[in-house]
Amino acid sequence: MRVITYREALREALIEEMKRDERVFILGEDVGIYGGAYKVTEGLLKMFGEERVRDTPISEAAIAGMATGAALTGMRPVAEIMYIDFITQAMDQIVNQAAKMRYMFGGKSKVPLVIRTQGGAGRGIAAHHSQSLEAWFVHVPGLYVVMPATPYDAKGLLKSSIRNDNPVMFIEHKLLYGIKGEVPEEEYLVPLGKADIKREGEDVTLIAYSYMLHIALTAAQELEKEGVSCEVVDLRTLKPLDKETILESVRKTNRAVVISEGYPYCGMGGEIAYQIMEGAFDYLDAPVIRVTPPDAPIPMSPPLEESAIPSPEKIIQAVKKIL
Amino acid sequence: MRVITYREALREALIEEMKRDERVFILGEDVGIYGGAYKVTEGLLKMFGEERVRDTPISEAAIAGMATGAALTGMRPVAEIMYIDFITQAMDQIVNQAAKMRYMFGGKSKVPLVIRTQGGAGRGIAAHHSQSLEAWFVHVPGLYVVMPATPYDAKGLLKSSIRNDNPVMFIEHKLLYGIKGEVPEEEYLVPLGKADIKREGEDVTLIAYSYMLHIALTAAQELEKEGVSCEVVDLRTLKPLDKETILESVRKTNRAVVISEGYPYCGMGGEIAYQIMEGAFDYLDAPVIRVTPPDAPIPMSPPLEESAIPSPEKIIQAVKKIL
Amino acid sequence: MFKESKEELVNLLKKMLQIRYFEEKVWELLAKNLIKGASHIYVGEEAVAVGAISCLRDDDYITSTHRGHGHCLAKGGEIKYMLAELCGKVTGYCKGKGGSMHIADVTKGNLGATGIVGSNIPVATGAGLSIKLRGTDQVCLCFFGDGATNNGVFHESLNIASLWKLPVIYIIENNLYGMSVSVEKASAVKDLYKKACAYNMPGEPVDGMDVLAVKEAVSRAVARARKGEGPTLLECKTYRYYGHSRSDPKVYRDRKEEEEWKKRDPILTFSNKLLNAGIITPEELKKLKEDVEKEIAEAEEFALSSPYPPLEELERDVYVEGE
Amino acid sequence: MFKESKEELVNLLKKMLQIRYFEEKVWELLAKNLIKGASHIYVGEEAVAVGAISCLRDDDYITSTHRGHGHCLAKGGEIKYMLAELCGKVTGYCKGKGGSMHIADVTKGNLGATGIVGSNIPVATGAGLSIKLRGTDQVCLCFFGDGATNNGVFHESLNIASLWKLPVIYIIENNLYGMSVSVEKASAVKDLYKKACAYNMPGEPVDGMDVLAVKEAVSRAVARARKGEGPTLLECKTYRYYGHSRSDPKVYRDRKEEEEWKKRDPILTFSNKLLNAGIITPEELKKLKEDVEKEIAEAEEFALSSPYPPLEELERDVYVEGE
Ligand SMILES: Cc1ncc(C[n+]2csc(CCOP(=O)(O)OP(=O)(O)O)c2C)c(N)n1
Ligand SMILES: Cc1ncc(C[n+]2csc(CCOP(=O)(O)OP(=O)(O)O)c2C)c(N)n1
Ligand SMILES: [Mg+2]
Ligand SMILES: [Mg+2]
Repeated sequence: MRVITYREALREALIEEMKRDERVFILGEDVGIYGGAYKVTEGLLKMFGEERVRDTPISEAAIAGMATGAALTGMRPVAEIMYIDFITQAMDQIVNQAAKMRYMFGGKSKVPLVIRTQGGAGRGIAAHHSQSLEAWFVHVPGLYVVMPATPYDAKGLLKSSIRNDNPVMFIEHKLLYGIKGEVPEEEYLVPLGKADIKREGEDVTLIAYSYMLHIALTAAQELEKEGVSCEVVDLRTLKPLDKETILESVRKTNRAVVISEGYPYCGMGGEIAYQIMEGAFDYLDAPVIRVTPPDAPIPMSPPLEESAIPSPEKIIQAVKKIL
Repeated sequence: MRVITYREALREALIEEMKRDERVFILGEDVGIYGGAYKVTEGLLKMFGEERVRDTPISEAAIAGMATGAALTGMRPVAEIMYIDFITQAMDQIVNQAAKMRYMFGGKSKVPLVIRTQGGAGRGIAAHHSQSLEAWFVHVPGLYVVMPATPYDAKGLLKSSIRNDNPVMFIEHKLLYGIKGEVPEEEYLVPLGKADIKREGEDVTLIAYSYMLHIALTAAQELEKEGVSCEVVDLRTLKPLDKETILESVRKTNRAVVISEGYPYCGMGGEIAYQIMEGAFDYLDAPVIRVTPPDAPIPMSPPLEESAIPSPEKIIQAVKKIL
Repeated sequence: MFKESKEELVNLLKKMLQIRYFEEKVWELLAKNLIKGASHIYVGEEAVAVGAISCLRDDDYITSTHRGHGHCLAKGGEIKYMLAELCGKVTGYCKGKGGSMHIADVTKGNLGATGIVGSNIPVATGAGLSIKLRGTDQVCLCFFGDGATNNGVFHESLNIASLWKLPVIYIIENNLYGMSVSVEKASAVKDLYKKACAYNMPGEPVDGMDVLAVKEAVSRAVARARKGEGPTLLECKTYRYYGHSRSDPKVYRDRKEEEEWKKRDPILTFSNKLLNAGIITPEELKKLKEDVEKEIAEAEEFALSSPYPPLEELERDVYVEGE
Repeated sequence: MFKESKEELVNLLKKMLQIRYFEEKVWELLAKNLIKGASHIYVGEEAVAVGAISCLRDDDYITSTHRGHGHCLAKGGEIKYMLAELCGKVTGYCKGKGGSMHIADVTKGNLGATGIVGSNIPVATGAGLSIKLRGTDQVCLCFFGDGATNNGVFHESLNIASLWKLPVIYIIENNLYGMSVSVEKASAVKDLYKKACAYNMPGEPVDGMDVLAVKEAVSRAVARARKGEGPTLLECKTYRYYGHSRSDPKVYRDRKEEEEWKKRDPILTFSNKLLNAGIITPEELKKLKEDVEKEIAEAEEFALSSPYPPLEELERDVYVEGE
C-alpha cells in the first residue's frame, strides 16, 4: 500500500472533505499562504481560495467563537488553534458555548465543528508550546476528543470528525507530522469512539494514544525480548471512550499500564485506570499504573525535557512493577 | 464557641489579612459597593478604601493577569472571579502565566496570589453558573487548589492561602455561604495540604470536599442506622493532596467511595481512586467507586438539577455496592 | 408624521407591552419561588429589542444575553413557551434545561441567550461569517450590555467583523451599569459607540428609550449589512428599572436617577405619541393592554400546569446521537 | 545636534550591536543544532528595545515577548547568561528551563518573555497596578507585536490602565507581520497607535528604525507615567529582517520590501549619524564592533561549555517550598 506522512494524511482528509461538502471551511492563524505552523494546510489556499481558507488575526477566543456561530447556522468549520497551549484563550467559547449549546437549548441545535490543534513535547520549545491538555476536554460534557497516532487513523478520523455533528477536539502531535504509514488511495473512514488494538499480547495491556502509542509499541518490543507479551491498545478517540475494548483486553491480561503525555493529576491515565478498576476489578492481579510526566511544566533544556516525557524504559519499569 | 457563617468566616479572614499585611488587596467584579455577588467582601470597601478593594470591568483575563503582575512585583492580590464558570476566560493567565512563571524563570520569581471563586450547582442557575471545574486546576502544575467545607476551615485556609507564596485557587461553594459553624475569636490558621477526618469509622472511607462533604456526612449518618460505620475524610486542599491521610484511612477500612460534584471523566473522583489503587491496592476489598454527576451540563429545571448532583442516597447505593 | 403604518406602530407598542408585562409576571413568580434561579429583568429597555428586531426578516439571526427575555419575545418567541422555560418545564423552549439565561429558539433565528457576559459576540460574528460564506443577504443582530464592551471578545470580534465586512450589527444596550459598576468606572471611553474607532467601523449613539429611533438606526445598519458594506456598532442609551437581579438592593445608584429615566419610559412616551397623533384611541390602548394581560395570564396557566421534564432528560441532548 | 552625551550615544549603539551580533550568533547556533527549539530573531528591530529601555531606571520593569532577546539584553541582561539559557544550560538565567521564549531576569526588572502572544499585556498592567499601590514612581514598559493588538487581553488591559491611570507604556513593535499575516489582513485599523482612541489614552506613531526617535517618544511617555498621568500607547514602526522563526520561507512578503527596510537599518543609520557628526571615529566604531564580537565569542564559549541542569531540576521550582 501507498506510504505517506501523518501530515499528508491530514491534508488529504481536509481536501477530500472540502471537495465533498462546500459547507466545510478552514479558519485559523497562518493557515493560508503559510500553510499552517506544521504545514498541514499547505496548498489549500490555492486550491480553495481565501473565502474557504481564512487567515485570522491572533484572536483565539474569536476563532473558536466564530466557528461555533458558523456551525450553529449551517456551516461545518474546521478551526485551527496553532498550539493547544493557546487554547487557554478560547476555553469559554469551546467549553461554555460550543459544548453546551445543544444541551442548554434542549437538543434543538447542533454545533458541527472541528477544532484542529496539536500538542506534546519533544521540540525544546518549553512550557508554553509543549503541553498535552486533552484531559481538560475529556472532562467537559458535549465534546468529542480525538487523538490519532498513525497516518491511517489521522486521515480516517479527521474525515469522520468533519462529518460528525458534534464539536470535536482533534488533537494532533507535533512529533507525529513526519511519521509515515500506509494509507489507501481509496476513500475510507475510521469510526469515532473505537479503540484499536495495535499489537496483541497476553501478559499485560499497555493503553496509549497519540505519540505515546509509538513509545508503548517500542516498550512492547523490548519486553518481548524479555519474554513479556504486551497487548497495546490505541485509544484513538478519548471521548467517547471505547471502554469495552479496554476492559476486554484487561480481562485477558489481568494487568494494565496507561501511558499519557499529559500532566498526571486528573489526567487520562488515572481516568482509564479508574474505569478498569470499576469494570474489571476482579480480573486485576495488580494495580493499574499510569506513566506520565511529573507534575511540572515542560522545561526547555533538552535533557530535562527528555526526562519529563514517558520513555520505553519508564514503561518497562512500570510493567515490571506489576508483573 | 462562637458560631458564624461560612461567608462571615471568609470575610473575617480577608479583613484580618488585609490589616496584617498592607500588600494584600482585593480586585474583582462588584467586590466594592456591591460587596461581591455572594457578599463575601461586604463592607470591605468602606473599611479599606477604593485603592485596596478594586471594582474591575468585566475583564476576567485582565483580572487574573493583573493579579499575576502585581504578585510578581511584591503585592499579594486576592482576585475574585465571580463564578468559576467565567474562569474559562482567564485560563491563559492562570495556567500559563501565574502557574508556570516560577518554573520557567528557574525558580527566581514567585507569584503569591489567591484567586477566590465559587462553584457548584443547586440554585437553578443552569449550565453557565453551576460548574465545579476544580479538576482543571488540579491538573496543572504550579497551582494550589483549596476547597473548604466549613466556616472554620474556610477562615483558616483562606488566611493560609493569602500567606502562601504560590498561586492558590480558592474555590468556595454557593450553597455553603449561609451554613454556620464554630469559629474561634482568636486567630488561627489551617495548614494547606492537610486533609481532615470529619468523622471516624471502620467499614468504609468516604472521601469528599466542599459542599459534598455535608452530603457525605448525611450519608454516613444514614448508614450508621443500618450498622455501617463510615469514616469521612474532608480533603480541604485538593492540591497538594494529603495522600497519607487518605491511604491510612483506606488501609483501615479497606473500602472507599469518592464523592465529587465535578464532571466524572478526568475529575477528582477518578484521581483519588487511582491514588488509592496505587498506594493501597493490597488493602482494597472492592473497587474504589466515585459518585459524581453524569457527563452532562447542569440543567436549570429543578428536578433535573437535583438529580444531577450526588445525594446521600447515591452515596449509600455506592457504599452498598462495595460492601 | 410616521413612516410606519398603523399596524406596524401598534405592533411595536404591543411587543413592548408584552415584554413589560411578561417581565413583571416573571418578577412576581420569582418572589413566589415559582421560578427558581436567576432572571435578569428587561423592564425599561423594551424599545431596544423591539425597535431593533422590527427591522429583521424571519430568516435573520439574533444573539442574546443573560438579560434576554425581551430579545426572545421580539424575535417571535411565544410567551407561553418562554414562561414554561423559565419555570423549568418540559414544554419550554429548551425543555426546561436552559431556563432564563439560556433561552433560545434557534428555529426562529434566536441563536440563544448566554450566561457568560460577552460570549455571544464571537458567536454572532460567526453567524455573520456563515451568512457571508453561504452568500445570502441575511444579517445578525448581536445584543450585549455596556459591561460586555470591556471584555476581550468584544475587541477580537469587532476587529474581524470589520476586516471581513460581516453582516453583523453590534447593539450595545447601555443601561449605565454592569451589575453595580457604572460605565464611568468600567470604561475608559464613556460614549461607548466611540469604541468603533478602533475597528474602522461606523459607530452611532441611539436614544434607546425611543422605539422609532432605534428602529431607524438599526434599519440603516441592516441595509448596509445586507448590501455587503459590513458591520455597525450602535449604542442604545437606556436604563434598567429593576435591580440587576432579584437580590440587588441597588445601593450603587440613587432613586432620583431612576425617576429621571422613568419619565422617559419607552412605553409611556410611545403610547402618548400614538394617542396624540390620533393613531390609536384610548380605548384601543386599553384593549391592547387587556389583551396582553390576558395572554400573560394564559401563559402563566400553561407554564405552571406544565410538567417538569422526566428524569431521563438529564442525560439526553448532550450529544447528537446516532453518529 | 544631540541632547545625549557621547557616552550615552555610544552606549545606544553598543547595545544595538550587541543585540545584532547576539542574534546572528543565535541563528548560527540554531543552524548547527547547538540551540534547540524555537528562537525568534530581533534583528532589524534593535532601535525599539534599546531606545525604549534607555529611558528606564534599574528599578523599572519591562515585560517581553516571544521575540524577547533584545528586550532582555537592553534591560541589562548579560550576554553569556542569555546564551546559556538559550542553549538550555544550568548557567542560564532560568537554569535552562525557560529557553528563548521565557527568558527573564526578574531581579533586573525583566518580568519575563512569554510564548503566548499578548499574555504579557495584563501582567504588565498588574505591575503598573502594583507600582501604584506601593506608591513608587516606577514605570513598566510593555512590549508586544502588531499581531498582539488584535488579542482580547490588549483591549481589557488598556481599558483598565487608562481608567486607573497606571504607569505603563504599551509599546507596539509593528514589524508589519504576525508570522505570515500582514497588519493589513489582521487589523481593521492600519495605524495601530490609533487604537488608543478606544481607551481615552494618548497614542503616537514612532519611527522604530531610529533609536533616538524611540528614546524621545518613550521618555515623554515615561515622564507622564511617573507623574501619575497614566499610560501611553506607542507604535514603533519597524521590520524583522529574518523569517518569523528558522523554518519560515517568507513567502508572504517580497524581497524588495525587505531591501527597502534594510536601507533604513537602525544600526547603519545611527552609526553613520554619529560618524558624520564626528561623535565617533571610524576606528572607534571598528573597535566597538570588535569588542562586541569578542564578548559574543566569550559568551558562546561560556554557554557551550556550561553543563546542562542535573535531572533533579526537572521537578524543582514548580512551587515555592517550605510553606
Ligand atoms: C464573563 C462574565 N463575567 C461576569 C459575569 C457576571 N455578570 C452577569 S451580568 C453582569 C453585568 C453585565 O453588565 P452589562 O453587560 O452592562 O449587561 P446588563 O446586565 O447591564 O444588561 C455581570 C458582571 C458573567 N455572567 N460573565
Ligand atoms: C495566543 C497565541 N497565538 C498564536 C501564537 C503563535 N505565534 C507566535 S508569534 C506569532 C506572531 C506574533 O505576531 P506579532 O505580535 O506581530 O509579533 P512578532 O512575531 O511580529 O514580533 C504567532 C501567531 C502564540 N504564540 N500565542
Ligand atoms: Mg449594563
Ligand atoms: Mg509582528
